[in-house]
Amino acid sequence: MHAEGSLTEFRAEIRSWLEQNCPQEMRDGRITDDAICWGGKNWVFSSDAQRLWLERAAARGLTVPRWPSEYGGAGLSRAEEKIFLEEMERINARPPLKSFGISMLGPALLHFGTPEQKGHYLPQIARGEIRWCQGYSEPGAGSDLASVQTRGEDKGDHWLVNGQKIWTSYADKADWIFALVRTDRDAPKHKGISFLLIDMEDPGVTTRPIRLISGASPFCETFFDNVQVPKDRIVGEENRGWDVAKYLLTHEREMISSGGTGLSGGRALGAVMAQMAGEPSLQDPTLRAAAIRCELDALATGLTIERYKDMAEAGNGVGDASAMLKYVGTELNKRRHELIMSACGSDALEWDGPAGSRAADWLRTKANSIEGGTSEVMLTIVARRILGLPGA
Amino acid sequence: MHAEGSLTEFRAEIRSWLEQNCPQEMRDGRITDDAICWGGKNWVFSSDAQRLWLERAAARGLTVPRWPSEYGGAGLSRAEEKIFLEEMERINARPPLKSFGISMLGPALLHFGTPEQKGHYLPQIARGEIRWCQGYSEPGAGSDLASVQTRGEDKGDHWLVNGQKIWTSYADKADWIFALVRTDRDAPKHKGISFLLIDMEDPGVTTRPIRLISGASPFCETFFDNVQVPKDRIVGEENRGWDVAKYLLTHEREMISSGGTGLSGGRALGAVMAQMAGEPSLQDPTLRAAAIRCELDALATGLTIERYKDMAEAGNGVGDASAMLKYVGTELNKRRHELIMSACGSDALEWDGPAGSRAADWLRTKANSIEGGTSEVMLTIVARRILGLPGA
Amino acid sequence: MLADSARGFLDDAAPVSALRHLRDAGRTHDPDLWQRICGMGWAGVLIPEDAGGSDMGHAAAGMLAHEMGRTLVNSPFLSSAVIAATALRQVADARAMDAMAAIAAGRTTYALAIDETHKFAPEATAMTAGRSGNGFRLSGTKRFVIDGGFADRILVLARAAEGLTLFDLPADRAGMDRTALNLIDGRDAARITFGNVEATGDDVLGQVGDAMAVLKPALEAGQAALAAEMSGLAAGAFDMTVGYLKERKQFGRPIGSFQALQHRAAHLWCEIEVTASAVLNAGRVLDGNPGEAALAVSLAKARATSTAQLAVMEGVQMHGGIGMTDEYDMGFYMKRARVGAEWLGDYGYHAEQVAALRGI
Amino acid sequence: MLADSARGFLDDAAPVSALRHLRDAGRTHDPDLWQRICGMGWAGVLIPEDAGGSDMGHAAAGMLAHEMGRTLVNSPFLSSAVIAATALRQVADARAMDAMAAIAAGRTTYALAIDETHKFAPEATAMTAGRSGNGFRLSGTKRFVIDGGFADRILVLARAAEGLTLFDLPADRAGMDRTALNLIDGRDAARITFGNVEATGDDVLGQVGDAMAVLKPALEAGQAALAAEMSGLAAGAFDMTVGYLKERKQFGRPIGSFQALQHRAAHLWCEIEVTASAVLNAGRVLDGNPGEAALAVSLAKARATSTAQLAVMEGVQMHGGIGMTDEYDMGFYMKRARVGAEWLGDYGYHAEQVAALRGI
Repeated sequence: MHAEGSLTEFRAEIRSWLEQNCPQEMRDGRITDDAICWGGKNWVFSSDAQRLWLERAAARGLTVPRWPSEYGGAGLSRAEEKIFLEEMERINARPPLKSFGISMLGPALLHFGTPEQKGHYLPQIARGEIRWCQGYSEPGAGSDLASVQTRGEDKGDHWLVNGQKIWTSYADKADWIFALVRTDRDAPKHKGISFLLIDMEDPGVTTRPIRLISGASPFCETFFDNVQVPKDRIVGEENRGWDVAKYLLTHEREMISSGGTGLSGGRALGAVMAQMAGEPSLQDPTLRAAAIRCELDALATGLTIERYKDMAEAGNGVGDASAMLKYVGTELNKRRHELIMSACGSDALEWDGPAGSRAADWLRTKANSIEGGTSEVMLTIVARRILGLPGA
Repeated sequence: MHAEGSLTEFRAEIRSWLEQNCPQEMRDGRITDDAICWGGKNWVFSSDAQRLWLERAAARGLTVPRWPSEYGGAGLSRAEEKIFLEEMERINARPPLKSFGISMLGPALLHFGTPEQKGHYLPQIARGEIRWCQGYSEPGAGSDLASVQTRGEDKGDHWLVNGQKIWTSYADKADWIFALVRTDRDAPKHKGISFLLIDMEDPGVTTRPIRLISGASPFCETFFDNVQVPKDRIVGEENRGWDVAKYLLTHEREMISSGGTGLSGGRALGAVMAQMAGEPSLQDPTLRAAAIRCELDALATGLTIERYKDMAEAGNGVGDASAMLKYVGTELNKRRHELIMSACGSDALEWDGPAGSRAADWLRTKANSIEGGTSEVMLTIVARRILGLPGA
Repeated sequence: MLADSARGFLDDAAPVSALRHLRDAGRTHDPDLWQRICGMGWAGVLIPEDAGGSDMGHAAAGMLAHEMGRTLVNSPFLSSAVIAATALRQVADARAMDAMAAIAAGRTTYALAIDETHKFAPEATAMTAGRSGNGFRLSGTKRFVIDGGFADRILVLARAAEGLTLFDLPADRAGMDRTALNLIDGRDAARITFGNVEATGDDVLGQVGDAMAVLKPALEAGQAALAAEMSGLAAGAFDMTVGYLKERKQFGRPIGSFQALQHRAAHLWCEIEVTASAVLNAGRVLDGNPGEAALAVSLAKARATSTAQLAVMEGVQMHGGIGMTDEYDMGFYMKRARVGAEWLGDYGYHAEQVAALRGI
Repeated sequence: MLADSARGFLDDAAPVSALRHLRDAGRTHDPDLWQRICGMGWAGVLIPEDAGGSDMGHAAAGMLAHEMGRTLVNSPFLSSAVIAATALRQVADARAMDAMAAIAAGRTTYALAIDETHKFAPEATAMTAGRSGNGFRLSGTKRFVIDGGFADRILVLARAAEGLTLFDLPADRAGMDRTALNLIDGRDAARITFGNVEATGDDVLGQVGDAMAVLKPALEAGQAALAAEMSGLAAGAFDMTVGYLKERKQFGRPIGSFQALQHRAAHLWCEIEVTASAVLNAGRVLDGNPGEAALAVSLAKARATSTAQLAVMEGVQMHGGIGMTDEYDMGFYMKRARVGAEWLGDYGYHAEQVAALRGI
């Protein structure tokens, strides 16, 4: 941990680095999925600036600021990372890279991976060279993620994988998938699963996009037909993949939860709504009262995410409380988009009109409280594991 | 059923009767528990007008307008009853008599009673000569009303009753109690209960008031110590008392549910709140928005109670839907009193101040969603019996 | 009885899949379906028998709208058979009787052009109807004209020197520029720009400067029927959800056996029942005491809006991932609920109407 | 550590049963308990070391208030040690330092007389402070003066010709007529009538006409500590409820195993956690950046009000009949939550503050 003085120094240093290295075009504050570089073998940069920004940030370790430098990170402390993010926000910089490798697989590899796996995969993730997707859910399993039917037969030097995954976001664009596979059919539900890394170019892997009520979606179905997965592509122990999955779910929940809050310095929902509606301020008293309540909740939820990150840093960990963050954040985000739709009125009801994307954004939020564990599952986790309420 | 024309005649007739018979003092619109005559052996009339009003109404059958005239009623149809109530409201008349005999035991006796029981008890109830209380709940049983421990041993010509009841409203003022007693300890929970009528003056019956968070309350605990109950004081068959209890609970729920709504012609909540607060209109936009929503819900709930009464009249019965009416009405009443407390601000926080009764009223509403079956039990009834959702 | 036969007809002629086919074909209106509906006599439900209608009244119209809401029927029933028919009926001169006869027979469809901003606010109408000789020239833009992309005639609200005035114009009148737009629920809505459109005194429905005498009853009829449609929508989404709760198994049991979902489903059913009372009451009051219907109508529309939104939100959430897929019908209910929420005044608008009428 | 020792002390010295005994004895204040609390040094938590305080700051004061909220401690901590101490500290002249020393040592208690109607609205103060020679004459009535029935000194807000002015008066100043009232939560509150009460320039705290320079920080400190107290109250009620859910059996199982109650308890816990963040943040901002604390403070008070009310409503409902009995403590939590909701600005007041600061 830096002392107060050296944090001030760090801020000056990072500010100056950003000034020199973040291309002007990347300072437009756009943080939606379509504006950001996701990396991967087939990535087509939208501009030279986007390529340059990724290369410079990766070289400085700032695509994964908290990771150790040996794996391509900048080795920042939590306090330094906060400063980095504040300075990024100050100049409205886009993140240089976004990926499930950074937000999900990376933390799991850092925790469960072999030295060889860490040395091989992490730097590639940090440089945006491979793009990952996740293979958890299966058709018909819904919230019961441990209900894994995809089979991995032990064939000596490899597993032979057959089955199907659903809700694999961006599988059609990913290079690799991390997937839960049943490797022991006789063991109890949670004890026979392994966590495998599979190259999407391996023979027998196919994928197909899913159309959602919000229109085209990043979600896919992915099929495995006699796919051969070498034995060194397992994370954690054989048949203990559920431990890895649980660990990783925690990170996913934290990521989804923050969708609903924005930064505390961000713009107020009420102002956003009024502007979208083309009004000087919200005219409808009912809507205004709801917007104020949502604003209160958003500010307090943002503070809660920060507080839990600080606790995690202090070594207390977030653990099961990630279920709370996920529940609160996603329900808030749904409310927020309901209010935005109300404020925009009929403007937001035309697919092809100037505000047509509002409706797609709104519908998309309905998945927030389903993906990565439903709100109901989150509440059960809180009730059972945190509050210690008894099972039925 | 009257045709339209004869209903008009009926209205004229009842209006004229009310004009001649309802004492001026009884036209002040007061309908709270303390203003109304509850009858019974020990009743002390608050005024000659109160006595006169009871006597005249009873003579005309209008304390129980829907009951057959042979049992002291006026034999009115549902449509006629509506007209009677409208005409009562028009002149702000107090009801002449209120009692659990009318609202609860009476309907059960009409349905399950022997001719002797009907002929004996119903006219006394209609004339306000005996006051009843109910003995359902027992300590520790809570929502599980069938968890009856009070025992009735068969002693040939009588049952010997021992045990304890709780939440027996006004037991300290009642003449008789109708109580659930376990008469077969080996039968399944719901199959060994009988529904007995017990004279509170019988040796071995004692009662004690319960103090609530809202202060003094109508609730009591009632104890039975070797009470001898003659065999002809059972309603329905031996060990089938649960059928009677269920029937009666339906009536109780309907009664509690209407607490939250008031008549559709009544004053708007928002206006009531503003007046209580001493403001020309509600100043706080948040509070005003909540008051409007509550008003919408109250109007719609009032219409729903009317609709279900009409359906019951048309022979479709209310049945399990009484659980819906109870749930909706009581939750609404709680919201309403929360809003009234907010509107009154610090005025309502002083026990001894001019608005001190507001706090007691508010606290009292918290019992609405517990007594007569909790909201949770009501929701389960709706889910299982109306929606047909499966058990665990 | 009416409800049963309506449901039987619609299950056959216009299940939710019909809306899907229409949308997938890139269309927003199905003239054949509308002819079949007219064949059932529904277009004349509010039209006098002299004009070929069945004159069954607003309670019956609400019942039909409720059933159409259940399966998300895409038709100009509200625009033509409820709103336009009620407006024309307020005038009921020879021309209006002819127009009603044309609606009842399915020969003419109408749309109401009233909104000018993103919200419903008829009193704030800015579109002008300036005097020009014996007639008028209309200038301005109307938005969110439901069924306006294909309707034969348009009812247009504009501001004349004498006050708000309602015009009944053919949709092909020179100077009217229509842009049809796809709404998120697959329905048709148009933006219509009026560039000095000429209108005569004959085009005025009712009196110049007194649009509300004609429009207020028409709006109330439309709002009540829309509330009924939304209560039907809520019931349809709810039935689908309860069916799913019974059939879908997770963690080894039907998900409908989980108490938390049971209580939420039960709460939702209670909301639907309470809203149904408000909707039925609105129809009854419009039939029995039309001059005093404003409170009943706004109560119904406000409650129906809230209830339908709760029903579709719970519907999607309880269906889990499958509810989010376009293959599943729940998304259609969600989108239609949102459009219904906005049309003819949103929750906040009607809440304020109730507040004003109840002195809050 | 501070929290643990505070909890240990309070479990012994001031459990909820202490409030019950006080109430049953017909009393609204326990001077012995207050002396013990002062002995712990808590009265000096916001007072400079020079004046005998520990100067631990607002985060620490909030922590203590949180723990006192857990067991519903009835004491003048907020009135004296938070609000009055913060007001005096803004002035910090010799007299103010003496006054702070007297608070820290437990020799003097204070109350804040600010409300004049049923709602908190300091800017609308009507009480007058007319000039009279070199001094003032105060006329008007103050209501809902928490701890005002026994406090030694009263801070009074009045309107002078120059603007709002804060006076620091002994409670026995001639012309002040105090009526002590029992609040529903067992606390003391007074109505105080000022009939031409004489005050000198020395009685003014801060500058004439500039009360807010002194009062605004004091109010913010009080609101933040009250929010902390209410978050503690919510946590106390919640713990009692979860304990009951685990222990109480019905239909043959612990009621805490019913999923609907589990989800409601879990939701409530989430609300409590989110509110805790807002409360902690308010203390931190008051310590670190006191000039910019308005948003953080109003956020904390608004959230704490909502959360405490949810916690007590769920607490009573989940306890069933027993929760309604006076023998059980849940009712005390419910009553205190209601008083805390109103004091120093209710939800609506603070929601509007946030709206103004965030441009809504």
